[in-house]
Amino acid sequence: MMLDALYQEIILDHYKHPHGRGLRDPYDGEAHHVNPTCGDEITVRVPSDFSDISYDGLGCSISQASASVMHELLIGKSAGEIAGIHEAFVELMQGRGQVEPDEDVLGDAIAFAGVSKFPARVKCALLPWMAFKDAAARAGVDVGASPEVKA
Amino acid sequence: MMLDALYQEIILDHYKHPHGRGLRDPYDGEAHHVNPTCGDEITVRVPSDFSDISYDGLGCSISQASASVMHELLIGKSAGEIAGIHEAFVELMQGRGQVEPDEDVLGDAIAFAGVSKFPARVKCALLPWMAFKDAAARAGVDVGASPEVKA
Amino acid sequence: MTFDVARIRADFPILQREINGHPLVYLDSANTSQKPRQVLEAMRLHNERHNGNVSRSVHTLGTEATTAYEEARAKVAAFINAGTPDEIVFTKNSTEALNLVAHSAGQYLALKPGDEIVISEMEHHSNIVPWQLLCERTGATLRWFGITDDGRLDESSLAELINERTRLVSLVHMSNTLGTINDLSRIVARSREVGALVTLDCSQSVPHLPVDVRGLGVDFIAFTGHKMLGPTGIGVLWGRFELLAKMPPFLGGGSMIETVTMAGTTYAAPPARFEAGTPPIAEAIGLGAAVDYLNELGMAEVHQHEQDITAYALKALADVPGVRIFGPATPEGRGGTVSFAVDGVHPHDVGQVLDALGVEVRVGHHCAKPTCVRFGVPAMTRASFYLYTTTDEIDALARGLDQVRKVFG
Amino acid sequence: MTFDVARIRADFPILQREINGHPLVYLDSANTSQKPRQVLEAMRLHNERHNGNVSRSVHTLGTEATTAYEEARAKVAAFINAGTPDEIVFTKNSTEALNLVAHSAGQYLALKPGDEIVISEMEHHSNIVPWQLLCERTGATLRWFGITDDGRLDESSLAELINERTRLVSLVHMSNTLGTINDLSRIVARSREVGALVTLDCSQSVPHLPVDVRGLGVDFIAFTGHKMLGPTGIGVLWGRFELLAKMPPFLGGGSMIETVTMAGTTYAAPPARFEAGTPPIAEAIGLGAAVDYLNELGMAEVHQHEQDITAYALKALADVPGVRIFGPATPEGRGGTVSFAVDGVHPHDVGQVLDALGVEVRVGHHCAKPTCVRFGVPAMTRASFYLYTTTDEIDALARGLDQVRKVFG
Ligand SMILES: Cc1ncc(COP(=O)(O)O)c(C=O)c1O
Ligand SMILES: Cc1ncc(COP(=O)(O)O)c(C=O)c1O
Repeated sequence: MMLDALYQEIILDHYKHPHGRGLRDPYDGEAHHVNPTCGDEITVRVPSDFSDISYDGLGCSISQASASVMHELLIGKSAGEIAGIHEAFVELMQGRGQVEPDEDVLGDAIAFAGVSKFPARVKCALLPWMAFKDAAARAGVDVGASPEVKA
Repeated sequence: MMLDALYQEIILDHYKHPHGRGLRDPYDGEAHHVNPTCGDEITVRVPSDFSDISYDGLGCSISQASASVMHELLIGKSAGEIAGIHEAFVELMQGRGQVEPDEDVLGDAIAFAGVSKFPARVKCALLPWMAFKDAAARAGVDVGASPEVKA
Repeated sequence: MTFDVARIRADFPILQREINGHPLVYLDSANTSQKPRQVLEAMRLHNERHNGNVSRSVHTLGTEATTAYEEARAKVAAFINAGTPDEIVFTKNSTEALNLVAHSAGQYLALKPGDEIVISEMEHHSNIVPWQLLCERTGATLRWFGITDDGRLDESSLAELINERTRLVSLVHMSNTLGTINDLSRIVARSREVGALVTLDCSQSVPHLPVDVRGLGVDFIAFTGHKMLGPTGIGVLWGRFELLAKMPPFLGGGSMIETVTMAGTTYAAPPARFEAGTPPIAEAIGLGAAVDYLNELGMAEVHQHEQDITAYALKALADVPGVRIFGPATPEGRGGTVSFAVDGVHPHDVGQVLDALGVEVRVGHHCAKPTCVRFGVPAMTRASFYLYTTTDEIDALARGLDQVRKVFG
Repeated sequence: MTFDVARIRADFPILQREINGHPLVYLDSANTSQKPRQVLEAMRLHNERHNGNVSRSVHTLGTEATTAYEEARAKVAAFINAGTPDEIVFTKNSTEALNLVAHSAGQYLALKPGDEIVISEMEHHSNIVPWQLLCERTGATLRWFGITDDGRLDESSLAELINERTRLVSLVHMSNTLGTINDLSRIVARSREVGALVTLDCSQSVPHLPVDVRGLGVDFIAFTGHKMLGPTGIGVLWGRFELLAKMPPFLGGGSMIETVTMAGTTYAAPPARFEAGTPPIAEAIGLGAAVDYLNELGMAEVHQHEQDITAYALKALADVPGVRIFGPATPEGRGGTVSFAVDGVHPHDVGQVLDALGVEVRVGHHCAKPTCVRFGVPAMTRASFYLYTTTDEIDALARGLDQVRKVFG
């Protein structure tokens, strides 16, 4: 069944048991993003050293799991490392199933490779990552150029 | 040639040698009408006893000939007679070639029967008649209900 | 005549399609309907044989196109029992029609601070945002009816909400999320009492039930071609002629003028006044063909078929564990649009699993965020029906929902 | 590749038609163009296989429709060398695009009495009336360039006409009556100097010549699908992204929002911000196919073909006694649109006789009354050409004009 490509076990696990969920103090930057087509929302908070990445929101399995995976993957990393991972994830999502993900860089996030074949769901997966980038910028840390995300 | 139905000899005659053209005094009502699609214009003046019907304007052979025929046909008639002729002419024009004109009522205007087969030209033929009706109304004389004329 | 759904379905080429290896089960007609070959054929014929610009040419092609375009207007007028075809303004969609009223009627009424406009929480964004923008432009105040727990307009404060300050009331005839068909007689009567103009958003009603504008007693209605078997790119504003005749234009340009000089312009009578530029000609002709198709079946029959399907669907969904329906739970006073939640599963995920089974439903806020907020959810899953919907398709939906619960169990 | 008109004509079903017993000679492409089967086929395929609403659904049909719609946007963007597809706003026609600029840019600039807007006497009503209405709303003053005797923009008072008070300049790129192609470099430079925004009405240029928005150095351009082999019901506004991003919305409704509450709304980024409601989906896809068709031939080649035809036509018309041409008398700096007068015969009558011979030309004021007034006539007869026009058709026109003189001799 083609759904399996989308709803990988790892994704469903993160969805049912999200890591690091909830908004916490202290933080230096916060961003609230909305997916205008479906109404999903997320708020992400980060201190400038990324010693925590906290978030809360309403959304589908893909956006919620993506936030959980992102939390795990980016927490405590340097801005430079984060920029690399962020870029790799965005590239994977925009690859329409043609990009081979690198597990060393993306960890659990490679499970999202299948999402890139569902144009309508790419935005779901990217929602937390875009909010994170904005939150980081507001905390005064640049984690790379903003890619173009088409609605 | 199908053009013959439209450009009857009578029509071309009235076009080349218009009767009663020019704006004259005295008059009690005046109306200026425009055909918004082609830009044709006509001004009609009448005294309340219809002892004169004077007009001037810019327009194609059909609208100019129609004004000339109208002048001849309606001048000096009573409001009641005019209402009947006016109604017969409008009916003929809107008949899409299906209405048999009555020469006793319409005189030279029966030559316009062919015009009714050309929807784009019906407005041309009616332009002076509509302006006349307005001018008459402004002179205080009702010559019948205003028919619906579609653009 | 019995309503022969199989014969109807044969007219819709897309219904032969497979989606992800399953026969297409199209349950998203409230979003956009499918189009019968009669409509596509009418447009093809126009484009291949009669294409010309309208109202501008004396040549044969232009005359043919103009005649066909005006015939479409007359068909649409008759379909909603308008007084004359001149009451029909072609727009690009419902949204433009509603914006046209907000601009032109708003200007005609010379709205100012202290004036009030009344809408409801049940509206589509297209019947909210134009009024918010109008209030911003004029300083008027926006007020609204709430929704009762069972998804009906809450008229409890009618007398206060519609008062001497109310200038305009704009309400949805049938909700695109809850399926509610609003009985607007009391609100219209009260609006008349205070002298307010009334607009109805009939985007969901005109496609599905007999609508008689003279019977409704309102001033304007808006609807849209693509939801009623017609093409995209065409919508309709109906307005009372005396009112249209008094309103200033909205868009300016070709074909809406009487005469133009650099110093100033005078405007044509309605409907031309409100149709600036080359209109959606082939699209109007397609809409005319859609109206013919609906007339052939009979709108009362179409509505009855959808009532039957809705009754069947409400039962089928009630039988799926964990499904909660938003809006009226019985077919009375509602149309064939059913929104629901599946416990613990986000609508996006519901829609995705159903799509994998060929079942096309809409998920999200359905351009009706305030309605979602009213029911405490960010999004809903919605199945919506039309004249081609079968009980088998409802069964496929129910089976699909079992699968949803399996994947996210 | 040589420009193979016979092969091209085979793509246009309507060109097989007869009119009043004569082969159709369609010389009214500036009014609306004919459509090749490739365009009609793309739309048919969409409607029969992929129809769904855009940007709203996760289901397969909705995703396919959205992808096709956005691909069309990307094609249009590339066609005019836009920076990104997000600079392309789909409207219903040129007229809506120009009204959009008048409303949204007008509001963004917060126009007030003392501010000036500059247009020209050569404009189509669609590039006059929106600015007149904007001036009425804001108290700004409308000013305009005149036309020289040989039909070119009169730039003699450029420095005075465009001054520190000028906020907006909107000019036609190619005149729909005179055929003049305006070289706008001096006017654009002067507008930049004084900080005015520049809009070009490219309704007649984008269909007929290579247009590069970055090369033009302007802020907005408008054009329309039905004049460039595409369907009715679709137009385009191109705008510089930074500018679009700062402008308030025009129409309000579904799909142009970020979030909506009853108390207030925030708006999506461009282009969505300016596309309220269900857009003309199939029509955008048809326009994309039209762009493919034009690209296949090459716009430089299309333009060259029309230059050749125009040169031929100018000569042929000069040979008909009593014919007077309005606008440039040679093909330099003009496109394939030729307006003329026949001595002593009203354009309506010219057009009627030509139509009897199957020759379809437009007569009237061509939605450019001020241009007609400038040349002292209430109406003109216009022959306009496109990639499918042949020299035989020009000969048929010339023969037709002889017949006109016979009937009205
Ligand atoms: C120069 C020009 N501008 C604007 C328009 C308006 O285009 P549309 O009627 O498609 O809005 C036209 C054609 O009608 C035109 O020729
Ligand atoms: C109730 C209602 N109003 C307005 C609209 C807007 O229609 P359109 O998008 O065709 O403008 C819709 C559908 O999208 C609707 O369901």
